[in-house]
Parts: sequence; C-alpha cells; structure tokens
Amino acid sequence: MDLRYSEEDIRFREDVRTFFRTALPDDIRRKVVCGQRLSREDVVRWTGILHAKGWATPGWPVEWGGTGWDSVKQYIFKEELLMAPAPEALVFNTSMIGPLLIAFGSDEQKSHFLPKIATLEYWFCQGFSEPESGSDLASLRTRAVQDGDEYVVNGQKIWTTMGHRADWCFLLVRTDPDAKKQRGISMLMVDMKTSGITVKPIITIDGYHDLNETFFDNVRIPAANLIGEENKGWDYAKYLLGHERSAQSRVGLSKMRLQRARQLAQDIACGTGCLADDPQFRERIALIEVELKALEILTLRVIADGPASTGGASDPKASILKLKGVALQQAATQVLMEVAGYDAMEYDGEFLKGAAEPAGGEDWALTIAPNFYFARHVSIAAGSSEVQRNIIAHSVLGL
Amino acid sequence: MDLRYSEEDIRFREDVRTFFRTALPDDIRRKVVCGQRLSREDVVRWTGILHAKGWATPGWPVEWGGTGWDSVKQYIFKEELLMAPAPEALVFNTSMIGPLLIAFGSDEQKSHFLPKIATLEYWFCQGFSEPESGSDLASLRTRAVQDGDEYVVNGQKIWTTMGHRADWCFLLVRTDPDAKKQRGISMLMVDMKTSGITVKPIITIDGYHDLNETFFDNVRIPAANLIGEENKGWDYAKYLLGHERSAQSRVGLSKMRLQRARQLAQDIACGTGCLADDPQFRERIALIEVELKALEILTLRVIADGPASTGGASDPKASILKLKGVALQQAATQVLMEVAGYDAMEYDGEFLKGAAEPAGGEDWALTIAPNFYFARHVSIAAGSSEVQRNIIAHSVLGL
Amino acid sequence: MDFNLTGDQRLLKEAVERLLADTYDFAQRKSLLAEPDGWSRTQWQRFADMGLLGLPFAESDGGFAGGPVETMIVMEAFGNALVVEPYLPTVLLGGGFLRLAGSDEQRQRLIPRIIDGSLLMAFAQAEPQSLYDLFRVETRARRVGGAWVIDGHKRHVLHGDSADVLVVSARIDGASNDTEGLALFLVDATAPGVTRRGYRLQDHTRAAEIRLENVRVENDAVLGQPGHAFPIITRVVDSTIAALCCEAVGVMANAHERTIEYMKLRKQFGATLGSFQALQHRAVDMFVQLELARSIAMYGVMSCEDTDPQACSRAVSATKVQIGQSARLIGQESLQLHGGIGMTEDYPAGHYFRRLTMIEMLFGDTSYHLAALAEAGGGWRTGRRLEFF
Amino acid sequence: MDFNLTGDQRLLKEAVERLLADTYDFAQRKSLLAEPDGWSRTQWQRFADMGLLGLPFAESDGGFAGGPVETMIVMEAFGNALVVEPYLPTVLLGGGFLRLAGSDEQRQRLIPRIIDGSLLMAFAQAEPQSLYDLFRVETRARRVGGAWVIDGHKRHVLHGDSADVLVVSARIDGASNDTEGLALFLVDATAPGVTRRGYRLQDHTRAAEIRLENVRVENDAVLGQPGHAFPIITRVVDSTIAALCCEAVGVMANAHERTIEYMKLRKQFGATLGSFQALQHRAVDMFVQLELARSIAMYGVMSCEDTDPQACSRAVSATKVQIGQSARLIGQESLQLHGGIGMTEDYPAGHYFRRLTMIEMLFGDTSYHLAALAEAGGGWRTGRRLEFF
Repeated sequence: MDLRYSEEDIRFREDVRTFFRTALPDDIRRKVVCGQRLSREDVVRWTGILHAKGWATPGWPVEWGGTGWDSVKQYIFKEELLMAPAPEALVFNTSMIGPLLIAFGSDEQKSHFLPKIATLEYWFCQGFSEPESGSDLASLRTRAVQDGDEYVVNGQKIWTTMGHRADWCFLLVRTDPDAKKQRGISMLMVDMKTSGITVKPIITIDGYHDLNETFFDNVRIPAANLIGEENKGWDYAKYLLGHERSAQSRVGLSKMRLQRARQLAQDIACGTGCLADDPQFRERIALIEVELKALEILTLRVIADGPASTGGASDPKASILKLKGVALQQAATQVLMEVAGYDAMEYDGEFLKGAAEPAGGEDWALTIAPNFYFARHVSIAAGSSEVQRNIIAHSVLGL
Repeated sequence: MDLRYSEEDIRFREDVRTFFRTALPDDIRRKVVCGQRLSREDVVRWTGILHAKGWATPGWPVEWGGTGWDSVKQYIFKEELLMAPAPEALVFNTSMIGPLLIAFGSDEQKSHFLPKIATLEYWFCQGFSEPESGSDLASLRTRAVQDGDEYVVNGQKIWTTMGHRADWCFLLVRTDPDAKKQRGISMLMVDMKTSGITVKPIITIDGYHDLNETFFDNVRIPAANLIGEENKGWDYAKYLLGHERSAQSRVGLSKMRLQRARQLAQDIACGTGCLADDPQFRERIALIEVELKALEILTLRVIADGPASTGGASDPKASILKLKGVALQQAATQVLMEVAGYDAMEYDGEFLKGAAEPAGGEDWALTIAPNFYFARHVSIAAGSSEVQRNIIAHSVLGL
Repeated sequence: MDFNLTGDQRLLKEAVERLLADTYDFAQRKSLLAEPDGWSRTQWQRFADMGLLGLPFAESDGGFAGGPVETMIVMEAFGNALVVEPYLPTVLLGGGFLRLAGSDEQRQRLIPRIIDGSLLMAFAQAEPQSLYDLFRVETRARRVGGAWVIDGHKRHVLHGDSADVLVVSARIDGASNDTEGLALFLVDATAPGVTRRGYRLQDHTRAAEIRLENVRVENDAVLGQPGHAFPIITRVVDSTIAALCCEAVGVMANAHERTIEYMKLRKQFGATLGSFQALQHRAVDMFVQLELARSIAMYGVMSCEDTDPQACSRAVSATKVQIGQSARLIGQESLQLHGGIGMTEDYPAGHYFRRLTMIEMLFGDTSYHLAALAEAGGGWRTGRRLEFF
Repeated sequence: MDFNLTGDQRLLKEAVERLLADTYDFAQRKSLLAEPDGWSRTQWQRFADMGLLGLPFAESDGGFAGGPVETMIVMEAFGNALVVEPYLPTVLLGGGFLRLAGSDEQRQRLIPRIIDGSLLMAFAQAEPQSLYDLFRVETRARRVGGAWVIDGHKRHVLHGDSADVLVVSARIDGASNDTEGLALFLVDATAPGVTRRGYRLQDHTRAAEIRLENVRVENDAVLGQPGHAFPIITRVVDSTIAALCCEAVGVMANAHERTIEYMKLRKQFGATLGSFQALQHRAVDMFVQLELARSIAMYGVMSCEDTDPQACSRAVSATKVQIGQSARLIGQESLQLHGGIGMTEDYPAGHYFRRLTMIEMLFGDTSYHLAALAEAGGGWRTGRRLEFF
C-alpha cells in the first residue's frame, strides 16, 4: 500500500497542468471560471485543441484515439481539467456512445462514427428518459417497429440534454412489447435531422435552455444504426450507467468551487476582517474538504480496484461515488451562495448564456445562484440518489 | 393570538419556582443536578412532598387529587420542575395507570388504587413489550386464560422499567388468540408479589439497572383487576401512548442540560479563554436552542389546540413532539459530552447509582457519558422515531 | 397564551386567500410577471382596495391599525401564492420607517398615498461587498447650506426600480462600520443625481442598483434624528424579517403540500412515490420542519412587540435561523422528491425553491444570524414573554 | 498509488484475525474483562508471541520494522474485536516515544521488554480541565543537583494503572499554554512520590489518575531534549491518532455488519427490518460513512510518513474529523436500528457504540480537530502525496 504518486505521475500532472495553462483559450477559461454556459462553438473549439494534442478521448483504446494512460493518470487528467478549470468533455460522446460503440458496435459503426464522435463532428445526445419513466427507466414506452431495413419509431423522450444542439441521438426503444420490462428494449442511433423528430425546449430553474423534450413521429431509422443486438438495449444502458462511475464523484469540481469560494471570500467584509478569515466560515469549508478528501481516496480505491476503469462490469460499491459526490458538489455550491450573498440574487440571462460582460452586476457572482439551482439536478439525473441507495442496499448489503 | 403569559401565569411560575427552591431536599437536588440515579426512597420522599402540597398529580381531575390547572399552567409546572431541576414524576403512575383508571377503571378500582398510585404506595411498572414485539407492539403473545374469577397468565415481558422496584404492574395480555392482531388484547393489573412472577435484571450500556425481563408462569390474577372491558386493551394502550404526548418534548430538560453545559464550559480552558466563550461552541448550542424554541412554541400550540391536554383523542401531529423532542434531548447530551471531554470517560458505577461522593473522578462529569448513552433509548422506547414517522406519514400526510 | 385568530383576523385571512385563489394561481402569476414592471399594478390596486396596503398604519394616519398578526396573515398568504408585488419594500420597510420615525408632516404626506396604492417605496441600504451588516454604510450625506447632499452606491434595493420614494441610509459621521453616525433620508427616486438600474432577481421579484451623485434633499427629507438612525433601521428591519419569515412559512407550506400531492399521484416501479417508506419518512421530516418554522414565525412576529430592542433582535435572529434551516430542507427535498419536473421553469416547485433560497439570504443568511446569536450569548429568561436570551 | 497489501501484510492480517477469532469473541472478551487487571495478561503474551508487540520497532532494536500499514492492520483487527489490552499506550505511545526520542541506552533497556511482553508503558499527559491541547501542561520538573524532580497531577492516563514505566510530560519553563518549555521523562510507575488511582472507563478499557509529588528521576530518564519536547509529543500523538482511527474503522465495520445481520433476521410487522426501505436507506448511509472512514484512515496513516510535521498534523486532524463524523452516525444508527436489545450490556452493539464514543474523544474530538483545520487554513496542494492543506 502506497498512496504516493509516482515520479512519473507527478511529471505527468505537471505536463497536463502546463498544457491547460497554455492551451486553454482565455475567453473559454473566463467563462468556466465565471460559471457561464459555453456555446456549442466553445466546446467544439476546445475539443479540437484537445484532439490535436491527442487528449480528447483519454479513456478510449489507443487504436481508436485513446491515450493508453492508466487509471491514475486518467484521474489526474480529469482533476487537473476540473481545477484548471477547463470545459469537461461532452459526456454523451466521450463517456457514453464512444465506449459503447467500442464495446458493442459493428466495425462499420466504429470506423464511421468514432472519429466523428471524438471531434464532436457528430454531437450526440441521449434519448433514455420518458415522461412516465424517470427513475424507473425500464418502463419506457417509445416503440420501434421494424419495417424492411428500417425501424419506425414513435414516442417521446424527455430531459434530452443539448438535444437542440445535437447532430445525433442514441436512444432506447421498445422493440418487443410482449417481453418483460427490461427485455425487449433496443438501442438505436438516429440522425437528429431525420424527418419526424421535433425538439421542444425545457427551460430549467436556472433560466437556461439545456434540456428538451424530443418527439418521434414515424421516424424512420436504418436498421444499420441498431447498436449490438436487438432486445439487448437494457444491458447496454446498464453498461453505460456503470461506466465511468468513478468520474461521477467529480472531486476536482468541488475542490475548484471551494477554492474559488475561499478566494472570493477575501473580498467580503465580515466583522473587522474578511469572510475568508471568519473561523466559522472556515470550519464550514473544512468540513466539506474533509469529506472530499475521504471521497477522493475512495474514488482512487474504486479505480484501482477493478475493471470499472477499463469499462468492465460495474462495481455496485461505486454507487457511493455518485451518491456522495453529488452531495458534496451541492454543498460546494451552497458555500458559494453564502459568499456571494445579495450579489447572487440578480438574474442576468445573457451573461449566464455567455455574454462577454454583465448588464451591471458582478461577473463573479451572477452565475452562482443559477449554478446552485442547476446543481440540484445532479442528485436526480443519471440515477437519482434514491436509486443509488436502492442499488447499494440490494447489491452490496444484500437487503 | 398572544404569546405572552398572563399576569396570573407569571405569578404562578414564581410560586412554583419558589416552592421547588425551598421544598426540594438538597440531597435530592444534588443527585438530579449531577445526573445521578435516584433511589426508590428518594422518589417516594419527593412525591410525598409534592403530594402534601397537592401537586403530585397536577393533570388529574380535581376530585381525584388533581390541581385544576389549565394546560399552560401544567406546562409551566413541568418546565420549572425540569429546570429546578427536580425529579420527574413516575410516569407509569402519574401519566399512565392513573389517567387510565380515571378514564376506564371501575369505581372500586378508582377508589382503591388512585390514592395509592398518587403517593407511590403502589409503585407501578408497565408490562407491554415482549422479546418478539418491539415496535410491533400488537404482536404480543403473553396469554391470559380466564379460570373462574381469575385470569391465568403465561408469557414474558421485556424492558420492564423499575420492575424490580414495583409493587404493581399493568400489562397487556392476549385474551382472544383467534381475534385479529389488535383485537383480543386485554389490560390487567397484577400485584408483583403474586406467585409465578420472576423479575430478571437487564443491565443497560450506562451500567445501570433500570430494566428487567418479567416472566409470568401460571400467574393467577383476579378478574376484578381487568381494566375496562375484555379485548379492548389495545384501545387503552393507544390512549396511553397518545396521552401527555406534549410532555414528551421535554423542552425543559433540554434547556436545563444546555444551561448546565454553558455553565460548566466556563471552567474549561480553550484557546486563550474558556470553552464557554468559544464562538463555535456557542454556535452549536445556539443552533439547538433555536430548535428548542421552535419546539417549545409547537408544544404550546398542540397543548392549546386540543383535548389532548385533558386526555381526549390523541392528535397525530403530536408525534412531532416526541420525534423532535427526543432528538434535541440527545443533542443536548452530546453537547455535555463535548464539555466534559476526558472527564466523562471514567466509569463510577457507585456514584451513578447515587453514592454521595465519587471514587475520585469529577462529580459533575461522571454521569455525563452514562446519561448520553442512556439517552439513546428515548428514540427507541415509547414508540420509536421510526414508528412516529410512520404515524405522521399515514395519519397526517395521508401517505 | 392564545394561538387563535380573532374573528376579524379570520375574516382577513379568508379574504386574502380568496383574492389570491381568484387572481393569483400559477398561470395567472405567469402573466402578471410578464407585465411591464415585472409585476402587476392591477393586482396592487386590488390589494389597496382590500385595505391590505393600509393594514399596519395607525387609524390617525388613515390606516387600519393592524398589528403583527395581521401582517403575518397577509405575508403567509402572499408566500403561499408567491406574490411578487412590492408589499415588503413599500408597506413594511417604507411604511415601517414612516411609522417609527416619520414626522407628522411626512406621515400625512406619504402614508395616505401608500394606502391608496399610488405611492411605492423602497429601502436603499445594501452596498457592494457588504454582506448583511446594517451598519456597514459608506454612502455619505453632508450638510450644504440648509440642505443635505448625498453620494453613494446602493445595491439590491428591493423593487427599487419602480419605487417613487426611496428611504436611503447614509453616513454623516464615523467610519464605515460604526453603528453611530447614520441617517435616513426620503429621496425622490426621480431626483437629479439618482440613477437606477432595475433588474429581475432569481425568484422573479425585482431590485435595482442605485447611484446617488450630489443628490440634494431638504431638511424635511430627514427621517428621525440624523446620526442616530441605526436603532430605527434595526427595528424596522427586524419587523420586516419577522414578516418575511411568515412569508417563508407560506412558501414552505405550499411546497410541502405540492410535494405530498405529487407523491400521491406520481408512479414509479408500479407504485406511487408516496408508498415508498423511505420517501414517506423524508416527507415527514419536511412536515416537522414546516411545523417548527410555523411555530417560530409566530414567536418572531410576537417578539417584535418587545420593548427591549435587543430581545427583539435576538428573537428575530433565532427565527431567521430556524426558517433558514427549514427552508433549506423543505426546498431541497421538495425538488428532489419531484425529480426532473421540479427543475423546470414551467412547474411551480422550482419557483417555490428559488423564493425560499432568496428569503434565506435577505437581511442575513442562516450563518449570519447564527453567529449573531452565538455572540449575543444564550440561555433562557422566562418572564411574561416566551423569551429567548 | 497502490491500495494493495503485500504478501507479508496479508499474512499478518490473516494471522491477527485468526488469533482474535479463536480467542476473542464476545463471550471470551467478557471473561477477559473479568481478569484482575480488567484485561488479560495471557492475551498480551499471545500478542507478544505473534510478534505484534515488536511490530513497529527497528530490527536493530529487536523489532520487526513494520510500517504504518502493519500498524493499521493490527489496529483495525483490534477494533473489530474490541481488544482492551494496552497496545496503544505501550506499543504506540510508549514505543513511539522511544523510537523517536529514545537514546541508544533507553531503547536497548526498554524496547526488548516491550517486545517480549514484560514491560507496559503509558503516557501521562492530560491534566484537569484541559480538554485536548497537548501543550497545556502544568506539571513541573525542576533541576535538583544532577537529577530532576517532578510535581504534577495527570489524569486519564490510558492503562496508567498497570503500566510499569510512564512517559510523563512536564514543564521546565514557560506558561501553562506555551508550546516551548516541555520535557518528557521516563518515570518508574512505582517510584516514590507516584500515586495512582486506576479505574475502568466507560468502554471497559482502563485508565489512571496519577499524582507526582517530589518524584526524583535521574538524567537518563529524560527523553529527547528538555524544553523542546512539543514537536515529539505532537508527532507521536499524531501517529497514534492515525492508528486509533484504524481501530475505529474496525469497530465501525463490525458495528455495521452486525446491524445488517440483525436487520436480516429481526422481524417486525411480519417482515424483516431489512425489508423496510426507510431502514435500508439508513443502512446505506452507514455504509457510505464506513467507506469514507476507511478511505481517510488510509490517508491519515500514510500521511504520518510525511516529513513536514504540519502537513502530517493537518492530515491527522482531517482524518479524526471524518472518523468522528462516521463514528457518530454509525454508532448511533447501529443502536437505533437494533432497538432495545442494543441498549443492553449483554449484547455487543452497545459495546461498539461506547468504544466509538471514547475514540471520538481521545486526543481531541471532532470539534477540536475541525477548529484546528479551520485555523490552519485550507485548500489543496497536489504533489507527490495526496496532500490536504
């Protein structure tokens, strides 16, 4: 047992840090620091820079453009990225459809899609949830009926993140309505320009448009876009939900937020000094940092443990990483709220969406409340905390 | 709406306070202050003093020795008693079997038992729980079979508080094994000297002997000792569990503990001053005091609301008082632990049981850990916090 | 000790609730938000017609002599419907300053116009990077001839964009964190030198950033005794906090009720959410927090009648702390139990959550008031009132 | 970065666990507690025979050169079985002082006797009303001729009643809360002027109150450099805290496992406790806390090798805070989920709870270490180690 990073890891971290410092465009960095949303163009530009360096898809196999880094290096990369802070990779491309095609896609699918997925030439969105199936994902009803070498899809998806920006969608459909709930589900990829697809915005409580409802009205999808085997879609979905669980703790993100809170608090008057020097404020931060430290070690333990890092069977214990990780992400946004105080109250939709200058408020404060609001979703999406608890109770504790 | 006490209430509080200051024997007060357990003799002596004043059973009807105080006065009395601090009345006598007989007992039972219950000439214990029926009280199995004008009782009770001190026991027995769970239960009173009763001590984690197992082996109980009607015992038990719910918040007890913590903390070095002046320590206390204040008002609201104070149907909302009250009682014992630190670690069984002087430890600190340990039981006994939550979910929220 | 409403108070409660039920459901509210001011002048007039705008004023000032309980009733109902009109800045803050410190002339000039709905007020207090201390004022007022000239930068002035008259706190003496040396001025919002930038807040209420440059006001604009305004500011803000906490109770009650209703309807895994015990117990914890909040709000409101200002401030801090705790739990659990739908702008849950978050901040967040309580000491007095410290 | 045990470490783990499984189940433990010392000399000899008492010492001192991971393995196993023998005071504290500050002569004289089980040690540090500051020492040592004379009052000396040699901290200079001016002395527990009052602690371990009156020791009793002992005390206590946190992990793991087992067996309302979702979710929260505790204990242990003593202290404080949080939740929930049975002396749950409560206090409770962290600042360094502050 040795919790030290190797000399090689330390050098690697330095390299990564230097790269983020030099290669990340200032305008993008400022948006991330301020918590502004990025445009599609921002994300594509940054992905292009990473891709040129060979770092756009670190976790993929080398033959498909991966880096060959071990799991500790991948963790270091992600941490440095979050703390730079640089934009996170588009999870639907890099962590979901990419690894899924690598594992289950046909050769044709791999060679056509993977390069375009890596560069965001194809921006993917995910079509899983439906209005009646939230945490109970397997109760989905969107139907796909085979008609010649096409599937005809009818139904509705919801919470389609960036559906309005996306070029493609991977979605779960019911191909065998007579099979039991989890069976009879298949996974398809669909070009979002296909006729019959309607994307309708959902504005969230932060005032932003990330999410959508997506309607499928007799949408014809080539059978060649079926991923893997028909009626095996649930297995692929479970594979995805288990994949890169370790990344869901996002310790680096919470670290970065707390560092920012501490830094901002130096300019806030409190007592005879500043908020950053207030012992109670410092205790509140320290308490979160202690838990983050424990979670960091736990994350590394899970990474080190198993094939989870390389995309194998999912470790149910890793549900803890999601459960605790999101709680700490939320706690960190709460601390930022405390620092910003009244300055967080102003709503400036344009600045939130990426405007260079705020209408008049404090640029450092304007996104704090929206991000605090939006952070409530992390304990709901991608397997709610209640579902994670159910998983642990059943799979780990045997209750 | 007016949350002020009336002039009369204020005078009443003064009278009560003066009485406790002058009438409570020093040796008993010191035991209560130090958190030592009282002997049977202590409790009987103090009850005698209260009885002489006419205050031993404030909540009973005047004709049976009650005071005729309204619910606010009763609350003031209880609060002053807890903060004096004076010994609490024996709940089994004053709040349980007494009110139960008043409501459902025969005239003979009332005239024979009530005076003896009031003075503790008959010390009652409660025989409800059984090894297999904890929170699920209605699943009890102790059997009573009528034989002439007697019941023959066989079975086992557990958690019989002070069973080894008690003269009498009121117990739930199954008189109709074929009836549904909650039906077929009756309530009997039994003289603890009756042949066939064995009381076996249970030592709790504070090192003290409060609790017992009580075995009934062909115990013959006169049918005249049946309370109310046969097979209506469950109704009476529910009546009891709902009775004086407001008292279960025990705000005065928590207030007294926090006051003591603050006082003791003045002698504990911390930083360059004392613990009592440490801002973080003060915040921890203040946070509990805020909740106590809210609970105090809520308690008074429930008292004022309804017939609960006079023994009518129970207000399911009053379950909150138990739920939150015990949580704050436990929180206050935790604060005392923090104050005592190492001084709480020593175990001195004799001092805990009432010895005049400790073996060598600090008299103010020696009972803090045992009382902290024992306080864990308040969220388990008399309807666990889980049961209270179930009650509120079903009866109040309609879930 | 009496927790009941009087007959008149019950009538008031029913009237306000009926008005809001008729005119202020979630869909109606959405269209009110779309009006030019971001709130509704029509609605404001309805409040005036019902007498709500005159509620706390003395009869001699043309008001209805309502006490804190009447304000509690109105604020709780407003919270329940998420009313966005400027009741708090105009009636409670502006009106509060006039009631407590206004001269006969000032009261006679302004209060009748508040009551009839034609005058809006706001309290220009907070300044950049100042968090919540009420004494931390750098806006300066200086004597020039027989008048005063004010310079300063005020932020987050609630409904400052639509206000006609501003109550401005300014320093005439002392350092920026002295409690002495403060004064209050009635400033015409359109006076030369006043510039305003209005904006929407996260919860769809409004505020303004206000700059004062060489703003000249006459002697009759001074509220109370110049240099000694801090106790008045504290007193008015304390009562306003207590009233705001009542609004919070209304918000929480609604959020809780909506959540329970949703749990009874929404099915997952073949059963209603409400049938899952883990969720039941969390709904119970929300309910407990609601009842604690409701209890302490009564306490906070009634404590504002205390003659000892420190006792009042402590009781208000305690109230704000409990409300903050309850609001956090209820707001967050309400969203969590709703799942995704609660995160959307078109659904009420998120609006209630946002209002609760803003209320937790207004006039000092939980940490701020807890620190104030800790500093004040602690312990219990038991006299006539249910006193705290 | 490697979370695996070496082959030797796995063998050690298996050996300790087997020994305890054979000799230290709950019933056996009860009879060990009934032995005259309140613990078992026989058991102590078994630990000696297995080499556990020599684990952390250098081979040159006759030990087995085990590192912090070996100590972690032993302490976690001890926690799991609630071992009450004086390993911590003798091997970790006493042994730690000898390792860090002992002269060749002191090491050669004492360490072999620790290793063979014939010498018990204790650290006499805490004083009345002193809470947890290690520098708060009023015991005085003064130079008399070529020797030292010590006067003072020590309390809560873990296993001080059975110790043969005490490490006594005393002040030779400075005020009672200076970090400078401290010295450490090896004092024969039966020396003239030493009086001891032994007693049982709440968790069935032992301690003593020790008074020193004109206790004379020679120069060779001085550990390290007189007047500059504080860094050594800190270092040894920090390593001991880290080891204690590993013990806590063992205690928690056992408490959690017992609770899950009980939930699978115990029926209420016609179903096992484990089938109630509300209880399932609470069992999960216990498990989360357990895994966080296990993770940070590894971190605390490995950080003790840090060459920067401040970095080590901070890491240890962080570890103690997380362990304290986890211990509180797991201990309390374990009792609550057991119901009444957990409250009884004859059932294991309450013993685990009590040990956790004592561990939370030892060498500083959660509040104490959290305040230390807050004072130290915060933030993250990322270098070779997973550093904290």
